Amino acid sequence: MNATKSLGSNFGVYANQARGLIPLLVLILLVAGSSLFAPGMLSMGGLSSFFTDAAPLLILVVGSTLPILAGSIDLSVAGVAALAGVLIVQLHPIFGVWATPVVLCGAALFGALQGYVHAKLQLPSFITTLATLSIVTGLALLLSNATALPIPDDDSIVGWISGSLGPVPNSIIVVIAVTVILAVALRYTRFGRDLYALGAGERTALMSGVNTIKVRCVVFALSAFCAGIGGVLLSSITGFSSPSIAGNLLLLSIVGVVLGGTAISGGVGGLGSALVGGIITSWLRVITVMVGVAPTTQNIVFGVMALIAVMLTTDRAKIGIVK
Amino acid sequence: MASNAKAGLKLLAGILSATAFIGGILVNPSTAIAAAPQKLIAGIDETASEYWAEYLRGVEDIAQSVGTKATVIADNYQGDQLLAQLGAIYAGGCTGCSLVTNSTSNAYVKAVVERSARSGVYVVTVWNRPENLHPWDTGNNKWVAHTSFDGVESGYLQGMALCKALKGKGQIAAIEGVPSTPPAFQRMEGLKKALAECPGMKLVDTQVGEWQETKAQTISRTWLARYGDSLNGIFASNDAMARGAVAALREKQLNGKVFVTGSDGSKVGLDMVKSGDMLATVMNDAVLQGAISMALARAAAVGDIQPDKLTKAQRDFYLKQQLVTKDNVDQFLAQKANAPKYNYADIKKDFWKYSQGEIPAGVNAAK
Amino acid sequence: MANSNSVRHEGIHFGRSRPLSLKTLYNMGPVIALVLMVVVFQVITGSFVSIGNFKSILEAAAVPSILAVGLSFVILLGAIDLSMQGVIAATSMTLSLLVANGINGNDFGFGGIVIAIMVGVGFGAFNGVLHVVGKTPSLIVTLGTWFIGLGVAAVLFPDRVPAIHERLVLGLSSVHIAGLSLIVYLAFAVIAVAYLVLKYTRVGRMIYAIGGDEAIIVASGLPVKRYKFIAFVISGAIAALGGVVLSAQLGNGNADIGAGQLFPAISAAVVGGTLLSGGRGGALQSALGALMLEVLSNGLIQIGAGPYSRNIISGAVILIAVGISSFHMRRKLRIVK
Amino acid sequence: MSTILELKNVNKRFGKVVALDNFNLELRAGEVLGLVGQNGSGKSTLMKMLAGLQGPDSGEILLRGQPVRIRSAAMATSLGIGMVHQEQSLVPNLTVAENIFIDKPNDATRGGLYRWGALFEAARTQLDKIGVDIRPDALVEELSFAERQQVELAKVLAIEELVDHPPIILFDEPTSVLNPDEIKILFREIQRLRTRASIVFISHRLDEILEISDRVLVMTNGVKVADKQVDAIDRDELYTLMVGHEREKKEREHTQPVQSSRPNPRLRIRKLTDGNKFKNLDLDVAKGEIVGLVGVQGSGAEELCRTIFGAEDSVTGEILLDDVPALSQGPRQAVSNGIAYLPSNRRLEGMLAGRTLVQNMVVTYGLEYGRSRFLVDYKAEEAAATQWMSRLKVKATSGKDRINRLSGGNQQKVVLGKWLMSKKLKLLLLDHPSRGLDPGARDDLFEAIKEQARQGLSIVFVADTSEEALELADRVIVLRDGQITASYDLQQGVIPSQEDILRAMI
Repeated sequence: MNATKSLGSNFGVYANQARGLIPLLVLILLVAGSSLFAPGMLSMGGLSSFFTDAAPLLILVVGSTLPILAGSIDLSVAGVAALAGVLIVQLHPIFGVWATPVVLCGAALFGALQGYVHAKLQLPSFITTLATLSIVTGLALLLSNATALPIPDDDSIVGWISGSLGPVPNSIIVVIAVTVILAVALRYTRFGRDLYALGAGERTALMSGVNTIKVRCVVFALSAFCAGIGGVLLSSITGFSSPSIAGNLLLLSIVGVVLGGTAISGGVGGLGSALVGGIITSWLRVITVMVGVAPTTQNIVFGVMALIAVMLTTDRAKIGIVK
Repeated sequence: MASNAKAGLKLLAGILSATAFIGGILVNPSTAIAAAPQKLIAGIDETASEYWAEYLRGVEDIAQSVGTKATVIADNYQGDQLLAQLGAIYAGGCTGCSLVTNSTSNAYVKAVVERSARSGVYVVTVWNRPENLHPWDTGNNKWVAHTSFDGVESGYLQGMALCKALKGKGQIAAIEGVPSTPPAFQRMEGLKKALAECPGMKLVDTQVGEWQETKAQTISRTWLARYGDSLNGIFASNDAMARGAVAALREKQLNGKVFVTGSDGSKVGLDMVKSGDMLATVMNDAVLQGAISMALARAAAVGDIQPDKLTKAQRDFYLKQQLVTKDNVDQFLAQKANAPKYNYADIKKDFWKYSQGEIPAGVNAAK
Repeated sequence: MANSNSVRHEGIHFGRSRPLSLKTLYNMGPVIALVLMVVVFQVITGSFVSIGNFKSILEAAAVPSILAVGLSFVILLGAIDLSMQGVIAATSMTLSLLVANGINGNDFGFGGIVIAIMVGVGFGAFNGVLHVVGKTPSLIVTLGTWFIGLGVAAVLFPDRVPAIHERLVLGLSSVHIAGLSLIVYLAFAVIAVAYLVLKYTRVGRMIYAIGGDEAIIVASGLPVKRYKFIAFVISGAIAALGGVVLSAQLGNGNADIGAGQLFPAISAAVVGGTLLSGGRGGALQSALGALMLEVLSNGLIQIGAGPYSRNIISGAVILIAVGISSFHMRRKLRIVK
Repeated sequence: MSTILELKNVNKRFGKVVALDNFNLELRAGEVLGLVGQNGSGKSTLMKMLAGLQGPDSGEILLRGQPVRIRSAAMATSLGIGMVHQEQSLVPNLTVAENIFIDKPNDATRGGLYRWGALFEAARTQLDKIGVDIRPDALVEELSFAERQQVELAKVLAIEELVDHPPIILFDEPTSVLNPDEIKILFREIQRLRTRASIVFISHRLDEILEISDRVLVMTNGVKVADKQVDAIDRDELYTLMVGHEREKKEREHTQPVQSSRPNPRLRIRKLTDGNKFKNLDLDVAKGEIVGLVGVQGSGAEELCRTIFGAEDSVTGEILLDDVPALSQGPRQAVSNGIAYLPSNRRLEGMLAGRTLVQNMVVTYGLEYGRSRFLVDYKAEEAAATQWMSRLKVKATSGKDRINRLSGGNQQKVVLGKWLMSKKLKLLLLDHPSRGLDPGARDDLFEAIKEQARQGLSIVFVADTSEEALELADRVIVLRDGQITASYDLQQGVIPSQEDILRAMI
């Protein structure tokens, strides 16, 4: 431990700042390398469609970064995203255009509740959210009778999101907007400060008068809220809602968070780099196609590349014992 | 301590990247994305599946016969993955390319078609199509056609086979596929139709096996515990789940005694029909489906057909399928052993030679 | 998630010992819950309690309990192993292509099984090295190997499903003793061995110790890395064994065979009383948890709950079960992540 | 006496910091070597080196004349070098027996197979050696703190069995967390040991050093400044050598004469009960008064502070702060009531490890310096934090340093500063404030605390030793088994002797 500490001390603050840039470097290398094979990827159209497809994952990554910063984890995001999509269709008859905002608020409430159960009953977030995952998935299947339903054409919010501002898809604008707002909140509000304190040393935070339960609730509310947005984005891409629409986004979002240099143990990381991590992940998903390796190997390539990226991006100086 | 850890790290990263590199070399980079126009693209749900492997064989036959090689993308049943990969392929510009794909679920069909249409890619979809979307009303004629197999008929054929084997009397249970996919609920529809015609045969329970062997096995086990000998037949919506059911029966030495039906006509399915473990399956010729679909898309891309000039029956149709029982199983096994090699020229003579007619309205909406 | 318990015990003002009777009662929690479930289902269905049904529950619980037990070795460290489904897939394909099968001429018999298990060992070792030497969180390492495992299976997959003809393998599920397939007995064997290893060997005790307070073990100069590595290898090997058994049940290799095995296994471990924070619980608890979940799902099918509502109910039940069984541990200053 | 262990020109540096500078040391057979020095003087580094946790950059270590490289703690153990740590080094979820033999080969665990019966037997004999009656099969987490300390001792003494020659045993501030009884036991053990072992003993309590050791060695910044036989040196001399300057004899000066029986005291506690830790406790603390709590482990002193801070679980009774009910449900509520708490376990409950000094300072009250209650004003709060750090004489290059890199004393100051930053603080609770601090740092800290009292802040602290209580407090309160057994108002000139206090404690 001691050596590690002194190592951290030598570089001091600047090293830490530099560390934050590593995910970005990885991304640049990745893009540069792969676009040798598929230069078209960097064309306006290419990027615009890439980001359209990446948007849902990105917002999920940003969302699930928050609980991980607090040392918890939220496995229910993909389920919430799917349920949100389904509810938008189900609730449309009642709320009309307002279905989306209503659903998003609902998601936030659900998240808050989940955070409360986790923090108040002192159940590990892993198992709590695992259980809620199965609950929301069940709900989504039940409500939709497991069928894909078209998003009503007069749902102007989803409609707008599916559009684009010049070459820039509106969906990515939404993602960036949300990320910026959250990042500002993290930096300039009591919540942000408490969140990082929680991640750095929860017991100390508690003994310093931080309302850990409240912070947990907010954190999970936000992550569920982002998941909800993710569901909306997915629906806006497909024009449909389906209980299976979010698929394996859960695993990808975790990969994304970690590639963003956020320590699973909490306290270390930020939303900007989370976004970068998300982009890396989405890029890795299509890299096999760009480089043109056979589809049979795509899981291997994804796994290996992800591991390499993680090796490069995890900051070991700050993590004492790695679990 | 930290230092040697760092060293170990470098080593690891090195090893890993090496692996990745070799992994890349192993597989032919010839399919790498150059901005080659008129590329043939085939989207499949997974590589580790007999059905999709055969389907690809059909696609490759056509590709070879027109002197090229198909670009294959697998989406692992993730619609968003499919979209992202298509995006990557279209990025370099892909006007005049042709795509055949299953969009993993109804939810993604619209997105796939419109994305392709925008890039000037001709699409033929298989299996999944939402009820109210048709090639002629979406994707301004870049959506050439949609091909599928008649799930209602398949379910009906299986049901009647069971009825016949049970001499019109007995209890059966059904395992459904992923309920949101047309083949799943269509086959259940067909079963209901058969049940109506076979009053003596009772459906005691329906469970969702999501096309998966293992799930079907667990479900069947529970049934055997619950109904014991009073269960005479198991209706499985595909061969994989039928295999699961048979596996469960085998544990109780009941295989062959309790009748099991499936659909697809997979090798193992046929083998089990021959061995008597399975009563019947329905032959869906994946190779044929791949070949014809690819050919249609290609034809539109090179202008051999004008989609807007085609009739609805030519743009939204079922392919032929047949019930396989012990009596006729050998012929199909033979066909598996040496599948006919398709080529574009032959199919071009009559794309609809194997058509079983237009897909009727309403079948793609879950009841 | 990880550091929670090192925190819980350092505080000198907590963890006062409680009356033993109460303690044992707490440990009995899962058993009580199990009995309760059985009673409830019996009352509702009237037919739940029957030799036949119990047999089928055991059959169904065999594989999940094997997997949960394997996972426990890593969870006891306070780490996690998500690679299970990938390992199972890879194993299943390897096995079905090495023993007598319907695709190629191979017929390595028992050797094939051994090699298949070695594949699991390999994955476990890979996880171990990356986690221990690479100092990378187990969660993400094993997530990566999960994908790799699936990929390996995909690469190995021949054009058509490889049916297994090997008697040794098929026998596992077809040979019955006292109405139970060999798989059930195998499961019992695995549980027993795992229990003995964890209680009577240095490796086992060290796994507990590391879960209890890793920093101390490191400071004592004990080979922590070695023990962690071993734990991951064991976990991989047992996952592979699970793959073999699953393939035996199906009678053929399958690349999706592992689908949906991981999360139930984790839930089983936790519900049974093996804490994710490490150092608590063990093989018996995890196996018990697996049994509980199997009783639950079987019961829900018996009472005819729809497939979707089953998700909801089982999720709720898990939450409640864990909530109740850990309620007595709540403290103002307790940290749970 | 023959030399057992010898260090020759040993050097060790961390980055710019020199921990050991051409250090030489001789440890003779059967002697107790007292080692003193301020924090950061290199004591701990030396210990870690001997215990195999760190290697020297240069220089050599000779064990019985043979040069050795102690690569790991396990190797140190096998060489017969054992260390009693400042914090406990027991694994909570293992049995006592396992803990005793965890780092030693043993017949009962030969071949990696555990024969529990034999193991418990072996542990039993070790425990009997120090005459404690603890079940070897009990889980450590079920033991009381004191019991754990005894197990700790047994664990180290078990080294005797390993080696045929006398072992070397290092005690790193073992007494800082012990109560007088336990210290007696420990010293008895050490006396018993000196016949067949060599001992290095570190403590900040100079009297202890002088009492137990034959020879004392003083270190500052990695060099030996003195090496004397105990009879050739006295306490003040020792202090001067170690701190570098004369110890100014402070007169007990006080702001205003405060009577504990004031009509409306700042803090009023009635019938406070916390499970079986203490019952129906009454206590008043006046504005600007410093109350020192003295009591052995488990006397309820620490629990009292934690209860007032809302950190204990089952509490009943009444607490009034400025006549406002203030029985806090949790630390957060206590904080909003204007109560601050300096925990004894700094690493766990005091610092945000890995965060900077400023970040640690502002975590609780930073927003008081912002324009609004919700928005952070970095400039303002950083200015405030830096100002406080300089007021508390925190030695650090910049506020951007990570707190882990500071010495214990400076860390403690930062944690204290976190609370003092508040503008509306009423009551300050200090749980063993000087634990692990060297005399110099300790005096700084006490100065700061007195300063606060003069400002009118009420202070309750749990004293490490009775001298400490007498030095700092206006009123000393002695607890035993959750009851107040004595109360001395030093203001009224009632100065008890240490014997009085000790008698009240036990």
